[in-house]
Amino acid sequence: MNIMDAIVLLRNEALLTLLVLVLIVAEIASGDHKRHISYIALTGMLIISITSLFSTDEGILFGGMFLQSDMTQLMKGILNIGTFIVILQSVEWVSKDENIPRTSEYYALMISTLIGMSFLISSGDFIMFFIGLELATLPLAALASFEVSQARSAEAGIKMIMSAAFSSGISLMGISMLYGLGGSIYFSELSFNAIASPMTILAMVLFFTGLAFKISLVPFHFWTADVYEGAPINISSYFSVMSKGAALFILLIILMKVFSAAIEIWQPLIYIISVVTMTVGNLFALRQQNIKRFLAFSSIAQAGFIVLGLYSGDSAGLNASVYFMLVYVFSNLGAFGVATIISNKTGKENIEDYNGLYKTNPGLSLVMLVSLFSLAGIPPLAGFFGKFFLFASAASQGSYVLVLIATLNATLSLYYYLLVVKAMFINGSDNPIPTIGLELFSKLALIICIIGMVAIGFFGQIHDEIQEIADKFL
Amino acid sequence: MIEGVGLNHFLILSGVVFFLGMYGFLSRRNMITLLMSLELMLNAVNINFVAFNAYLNNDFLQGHFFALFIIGVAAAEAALAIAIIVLLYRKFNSINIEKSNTMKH
Amino acid sequence: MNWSMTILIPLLPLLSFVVVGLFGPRFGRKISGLIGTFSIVLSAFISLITAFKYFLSSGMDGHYSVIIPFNMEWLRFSDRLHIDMGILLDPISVMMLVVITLISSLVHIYSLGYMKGDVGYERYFSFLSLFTFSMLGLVIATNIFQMYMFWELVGVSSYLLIGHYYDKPSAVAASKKAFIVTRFADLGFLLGILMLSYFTGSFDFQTLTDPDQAAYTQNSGVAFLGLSVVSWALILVFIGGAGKSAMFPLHIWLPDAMEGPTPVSALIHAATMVVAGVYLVARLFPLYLHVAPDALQVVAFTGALTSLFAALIACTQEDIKRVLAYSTMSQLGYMMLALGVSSEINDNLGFTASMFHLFTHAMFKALLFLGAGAVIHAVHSNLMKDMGGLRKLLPLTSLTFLIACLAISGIPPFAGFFSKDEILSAAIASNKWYFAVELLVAGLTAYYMFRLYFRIFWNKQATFSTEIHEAPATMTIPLIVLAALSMIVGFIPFGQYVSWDMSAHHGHINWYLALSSTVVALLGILIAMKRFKGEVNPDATKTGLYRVIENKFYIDEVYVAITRNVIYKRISQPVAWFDRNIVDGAMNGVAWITNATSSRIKSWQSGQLQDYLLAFSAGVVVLFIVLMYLVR
Amino acid sequence: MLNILIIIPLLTVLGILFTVKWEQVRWVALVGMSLQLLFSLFLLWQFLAMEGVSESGMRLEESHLWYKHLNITYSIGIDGISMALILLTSVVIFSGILASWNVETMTKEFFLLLILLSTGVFGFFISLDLFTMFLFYELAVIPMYLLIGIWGSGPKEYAAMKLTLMLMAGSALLLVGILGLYFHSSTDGQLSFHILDIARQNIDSGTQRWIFPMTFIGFGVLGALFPFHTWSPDGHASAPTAVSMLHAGVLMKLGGYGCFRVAMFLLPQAADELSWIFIILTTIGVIYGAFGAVVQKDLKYINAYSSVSHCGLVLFAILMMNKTAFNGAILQMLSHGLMCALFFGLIGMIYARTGTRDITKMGGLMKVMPFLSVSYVICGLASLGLPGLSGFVAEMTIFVGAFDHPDAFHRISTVIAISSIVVTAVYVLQAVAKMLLGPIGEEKFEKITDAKWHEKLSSMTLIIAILIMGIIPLWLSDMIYDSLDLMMNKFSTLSYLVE
Amino acid sequence: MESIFFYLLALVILVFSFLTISSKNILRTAVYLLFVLCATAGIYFMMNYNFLAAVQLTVYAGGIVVLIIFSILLTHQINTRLELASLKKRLIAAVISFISAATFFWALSKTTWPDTNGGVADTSLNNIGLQLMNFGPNGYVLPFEVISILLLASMVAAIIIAKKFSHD
Repeated sequence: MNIMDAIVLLRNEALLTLLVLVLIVAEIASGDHKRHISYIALTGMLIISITSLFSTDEGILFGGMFLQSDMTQLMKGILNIGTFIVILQSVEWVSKDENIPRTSEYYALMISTLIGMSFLISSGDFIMFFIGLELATLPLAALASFEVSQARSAEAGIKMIMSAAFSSGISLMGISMLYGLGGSIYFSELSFNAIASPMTILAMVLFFTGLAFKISLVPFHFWTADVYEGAPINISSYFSVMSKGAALFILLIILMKVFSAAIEIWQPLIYIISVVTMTVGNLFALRQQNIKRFLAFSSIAQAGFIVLGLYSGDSAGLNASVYFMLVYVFSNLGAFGVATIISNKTGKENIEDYNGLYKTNPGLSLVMLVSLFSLAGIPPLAGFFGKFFLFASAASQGSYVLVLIATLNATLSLYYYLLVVKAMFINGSDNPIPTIGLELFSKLALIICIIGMVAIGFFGQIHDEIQEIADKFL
Repeated sequence: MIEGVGLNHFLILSGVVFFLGMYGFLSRRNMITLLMSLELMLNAVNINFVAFNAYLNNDFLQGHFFALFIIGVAAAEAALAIAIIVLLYRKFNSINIEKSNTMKH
Repeated sequence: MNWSMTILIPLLPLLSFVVVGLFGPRFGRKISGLIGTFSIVLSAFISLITAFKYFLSSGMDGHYSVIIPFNMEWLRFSDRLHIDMGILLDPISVMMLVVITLISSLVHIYSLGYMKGDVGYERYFSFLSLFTFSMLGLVIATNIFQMYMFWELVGVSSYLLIGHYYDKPSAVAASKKAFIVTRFADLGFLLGILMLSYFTGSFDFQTLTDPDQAAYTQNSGVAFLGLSVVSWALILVFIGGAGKSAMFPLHIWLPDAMEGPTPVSALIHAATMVVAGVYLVARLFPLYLHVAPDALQVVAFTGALTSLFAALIACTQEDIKRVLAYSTMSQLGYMMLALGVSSEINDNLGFTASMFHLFTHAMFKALLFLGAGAVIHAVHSNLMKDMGGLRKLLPLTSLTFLIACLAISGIPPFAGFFSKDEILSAAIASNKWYFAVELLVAGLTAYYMFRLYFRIFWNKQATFSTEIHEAPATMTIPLIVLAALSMIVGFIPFGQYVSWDMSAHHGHINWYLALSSTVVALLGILIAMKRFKGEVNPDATKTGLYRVIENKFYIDEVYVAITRNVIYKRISQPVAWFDRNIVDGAMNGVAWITNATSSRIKSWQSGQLQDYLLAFSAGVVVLFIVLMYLVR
Repeated sequence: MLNILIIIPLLTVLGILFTVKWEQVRWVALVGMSLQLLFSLFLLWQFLAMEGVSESGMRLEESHLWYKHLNITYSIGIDGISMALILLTSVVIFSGILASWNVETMTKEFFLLLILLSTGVFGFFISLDLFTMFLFYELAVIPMYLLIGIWGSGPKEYAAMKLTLMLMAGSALLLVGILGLYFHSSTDGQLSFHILDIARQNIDSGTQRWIFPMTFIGFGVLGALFPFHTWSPDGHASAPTAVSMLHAGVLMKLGGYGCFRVAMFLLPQAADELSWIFIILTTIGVIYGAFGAVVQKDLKYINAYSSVSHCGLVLFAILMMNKTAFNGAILQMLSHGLMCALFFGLIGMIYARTGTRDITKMGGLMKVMPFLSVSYVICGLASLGLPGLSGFVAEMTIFVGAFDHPDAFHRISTVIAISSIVVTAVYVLQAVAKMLLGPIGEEKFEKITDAKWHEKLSSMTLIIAILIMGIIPLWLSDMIYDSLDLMMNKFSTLSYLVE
Repeated sequence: MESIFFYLLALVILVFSFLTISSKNILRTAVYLLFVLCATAGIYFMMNYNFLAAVQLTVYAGGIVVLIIFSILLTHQINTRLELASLKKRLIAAVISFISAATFFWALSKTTWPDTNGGVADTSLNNIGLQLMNFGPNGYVLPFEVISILLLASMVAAIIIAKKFSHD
């Protein structure tokens, strides 16, 4: 293979790695002007995001360890855009006095996880899968405990890394069994002579937990809320979208492509997990006081919806999941963006503190409103379309009971989203959050999110395009 | 491949070690011992990979390399975990895992 | 012949209603009153012309035909069922047109004086016009649904007029009661209509009253409780009529309705609206007669019972308008009875008699009410104990009142004599008991009317706070006109014009009956004169039975008990409670359970990392086991 | 052309967004909605002028492919039924704007949400595609939460939440039903969300049997189907005037219309088999709502329960499954929409003056505010079915239609439903008597002034509509009646159904 | 002969594993873990995976365990006797671990492993080195590179966490 072609196929990973290196160098070069590092990170991510919009050739590199196609490129693109937004939202926080000395580390770590995700998505064998997963996880634990002055940040870090380590241990056990049963670490060479044998099922379940942990599917989700609460809020938002998204994408690829023959095993698995996840996530979310915990549980419930797309196991389901993820990036980052700004400016993170927010900060409240409604799946926001396609893909398998449970859960989720809306718009407060002047980047991030949420649904072409990619992919 | 020793013997060994490690991880209080339990689990997995490689897929060294990379990752993991444990120790003055439960419900 | 003029008869009052209703306050009192009066007088004029034309020209050959000068589709239900709006002229409707417009004009004129100084003057006239319009629409209805519509409109205008003094709680309560009771009865009417139309596929009177059509012959078998479906339908329709015509036990609203202004009582609750029930039965009479004679039995029995019952109560009441109200009920009972006993045996004399009595009764009862109005206008009280010896102060009123009393008592040659005589002869031909009852009622009628008369105009002179003087001309002229009418209308050969088969019949007076009824009436008058001409102590004669009757047999109390205790306390309140606590409770319960579950499982998120991982491990095992179970 | 129905409100929303002064906001809203009303009238004129019905039964059809893969289209079109409801909506929103002339807190947001809501309603009525229909349905429901929550009164948060959640739970069922329909819309070839496409397909009865309850209950929740009506009393009681008007007047019609267009039209066989369950429920609802209203003291509760009763009648009529009853159902929607809007509008105006909605605390208001009182009485009379007003036309059509079923079950339920009109009279007159008549309740009431111009205009618009419908119903009834052929054709395939 | 040696090592691994999770002295725990790791390396040697065994010894035994011991010192745990968790917790952990293990072994007992052995892979250092640098099939240059990023990131991460900042 031509080296240039290889680089083009690897462009995302290569550029990201380059960006990390530039950031580290910049750390040395910047001296006192640390804020410039933020601009570098921003520019870099913007460029990478734009490059990821272009379609790519199908390609297999490194003897099958790296697979690239339009689908993986699309997934990476979604993650890139999400990361770009997160970085936009982070600038303000990173520029705080206590964080600014570690600016480049912050971005370097974040982008290195993105590299991990990128390799994870493109992985063609279990080794790359494992290393990608770890690379996508481990630096995040450090980022979770980034606020070294905060005890709960450290606690978040330890919970994150311990859970992650445990889960990767369990998952590795499963992988080792799959290796034994399938005879290869390459996805393309795996072959099972008895798919429904107990060991295959056990191995699959064990393997599945590693990703379920990342996606925060019940009952592997418990770390989520604590870590989201303790971690710096930008990291929480990164967790809730990127980390989740990457794991979801690779799960989609593996289940639908690699284990497509084993659908009889994982279809019921997805059924159970999806129902349990959305129900438990919702039940927990409706009593949360802290906005980060609240969004954590909400994202767990959302994860329950997302895996509905897996259920059908066909390209429509893949499309639905990816499409929803795209929408979810904007919706969740919109909500987190508002929470970030408020937390950064006032340090307030409780839903109670949001009382009367609309009076003082109408703009922020509206963004929050739109984001929450999009998450809840209210038309004409993009979240509605996303959910609809997920439900439709599940219904295409005739599992209307599953869809019914999901739609009822969507109603339940509306309840707690409305609680926040109520706090902002209806409740009065003696001590409301003062009017906040928005910084350019934060504002920009919110605007991107709003545009995403409002516009995506109206353009059916996006969905159709993804469908074509998905058809080609499977 | 060892003469006279079946694949299942390896698997039983690794299984026992894995679940002992799991028990340790779930029941001990000191974070460092937790970490050690984790190493037990990873070690057990390594044994698995090696055994499968040797007994079933001896054409290539896939299991062998997998184990190698697991060791590498385990090292990184351990290093990071220890850094966080040290940080935590500074905050809580304890490395009892049960003490770090300020965030719940 | 061109009958298109008739469309103006209902339209003029409608116009007056709209104009006065919308612009009344702008126009001022005087003009509003005049517009209302003028339009109805004009309408009366057209009605009279129509009547002359109809009876004199159309019925030359002794048979009257049905004329429909105007009919237009108003609402289509299905391909066969549709409501039309139209005008149907036949003897009874033309007769009714005359009665209504005539009485209404007189009442309008009377009201010009009576209501002078009232706050709601314009409102009053607009509603009066509305009522007249509705009543006219009712009688000229070409189909039963049109009749039902105007029936309802009549009910609502009655409601509005009874509640004219709306700041008086008793008036408000009375209007409400009137509406609801008649509404309840209308439910029967509506169901009856639906049943009839279901079988016949039409609302049209002409189709409906054709007893030979297949629908009736097919459904004449016993369906429910020994009666055929059509009988039931007709009984239901009759319930509607009974409600409007204040038949026992749906009569309770009528006495209370006297809370309205007296001219309203005269027009609506004596002369026109209350006879709508009778008119309804008369309208469907061929059907009753041929298809459901058993329903006709019900009509007769109800009529007889009501006439007796009301007459008894009328003897005990102290409020003059209430006496008149019960008297109206009693007379309506007469009419119903007459319809009920009408049969082939005596050439359906009952039908003619009923209509005749309706006609004469309208005259003298309106007169009575208007007279009573004049008295009340002078005395500012409704109660007999505040009156007495008024014959000198109100000579004209006294005289006209006397004429009316004589008319209603059936003393020849006043109008009531003739019609009542026909009813009695119809009754005796059918059932002796009915005759006996009616004879008794005739006596009672004479008794209570003269009790009224003597206590108002004779008796001892009461003391009055203000000066008593005769009413203004606008009020006395109608009195005089009506008195004159009460004297002469009896001589109209009614049978020639109005009969069940629309052909002319020659009635003749049964002199034995006439004699007996006159004697009974005179007897009643004598007793009344003896007891009430001089001073009376009203408390002296009250025995137990008297009290029961005075309290109207406690029917009102029974109703109150039913509505308050059963409908309100046993149905509505439990329903409301059920809704709040069970249905709503269930919905809130779902929310509560969700919340409770949420707080129950809150402890899962214990903050202990190892607990999380325990759940993690347990989850793996459980998932594996479940999958093993599901996959294999 | 139908797009204009959506474009006008959206432009109005934009206009409001860029308006600065709150006094101007309401004018922008009023102008927008006046245009909408005029356009609806123009549309009506066009509609009536159009000769003959196209093959599909719809007119002014338009269709744009939206999501190719799922074959989701943006398809719009109207028949007589939607035309009637569009008229209703534009009348009600017009008078709703006028009725909320005095909203001073967050005026901009109020009108914005209100008009957004109406956009959803218009969109719903013209949609021929289940997906867009559902989209507009939710769009119409959600602004309700904020409208009640922010501008409401009493336990508004609770009421708003209950209302939203119950309606959304309904739409959860509905969504499943819609997906079920979609995946059975074709046995081979392209699946479709288009109503007319689905209607061409004979879905097997086993499938119909589970989709029918889903869609019927889903829409029925909004149509106040017993026992899922409990959002209605609290919701209406707490909502601000214009919202109550719009909600009771228009939004509840979405439920009835949906039941009609989706549940009955697309699933005739199941409708026939399962209608007995829902007939029982709706019959209970009709009589139950009426009795529930009798004991209420709060005006809004009275009308909320009365809505349960009247809307129950709509669903009841729909379930009777013959042309007359269908016609009656649509007429009842219109009638109830108009008078309920008027009721709530008047209640709002009265409440603004008296400061109470408890009828036992009022009295004699007829003296101090004759205009409002007379309007209230007219509305009450319309509600109890007085001829010449809209209620009569609708109710009678329903009763005549319902009576067309000869079997005892339908008969008995019809008789029970009919008897509700007596109870209606009771509570209407009771309220009128206690509130408007009698001596003046409190001294402070004597200083009350009568309606302002905007209130008068608001009420008069509705009263005139009620009168037009009550006095000359034939054109309306015929317009609806002729559009029912499409529906009846679908039913005629069921040989055992009576026409 | 080899099998006896294997069982011996296996016994060592099992015993010291058990001691690792049950010992109350943290330093001893670390030492027991070291034994386990070394014994595992012994097994690798026996299987002719010499490079892996060496890495096991250097990275695992030499690196990680030392790191752990350092951390014990850093957190002043050297003399503390480890307190046991509550009986309930240990019991639940034991039950769940036991059930997990039981399921695992049950599944294991039901399994026949597919034998795809063809030849014998070359485990010489030379070959391993070649494979590690190879980017064809069964070449591991990509994971090798990526793990370097991982290690770099971990290093950066560990530094920013553990480093004391001036204002801390």
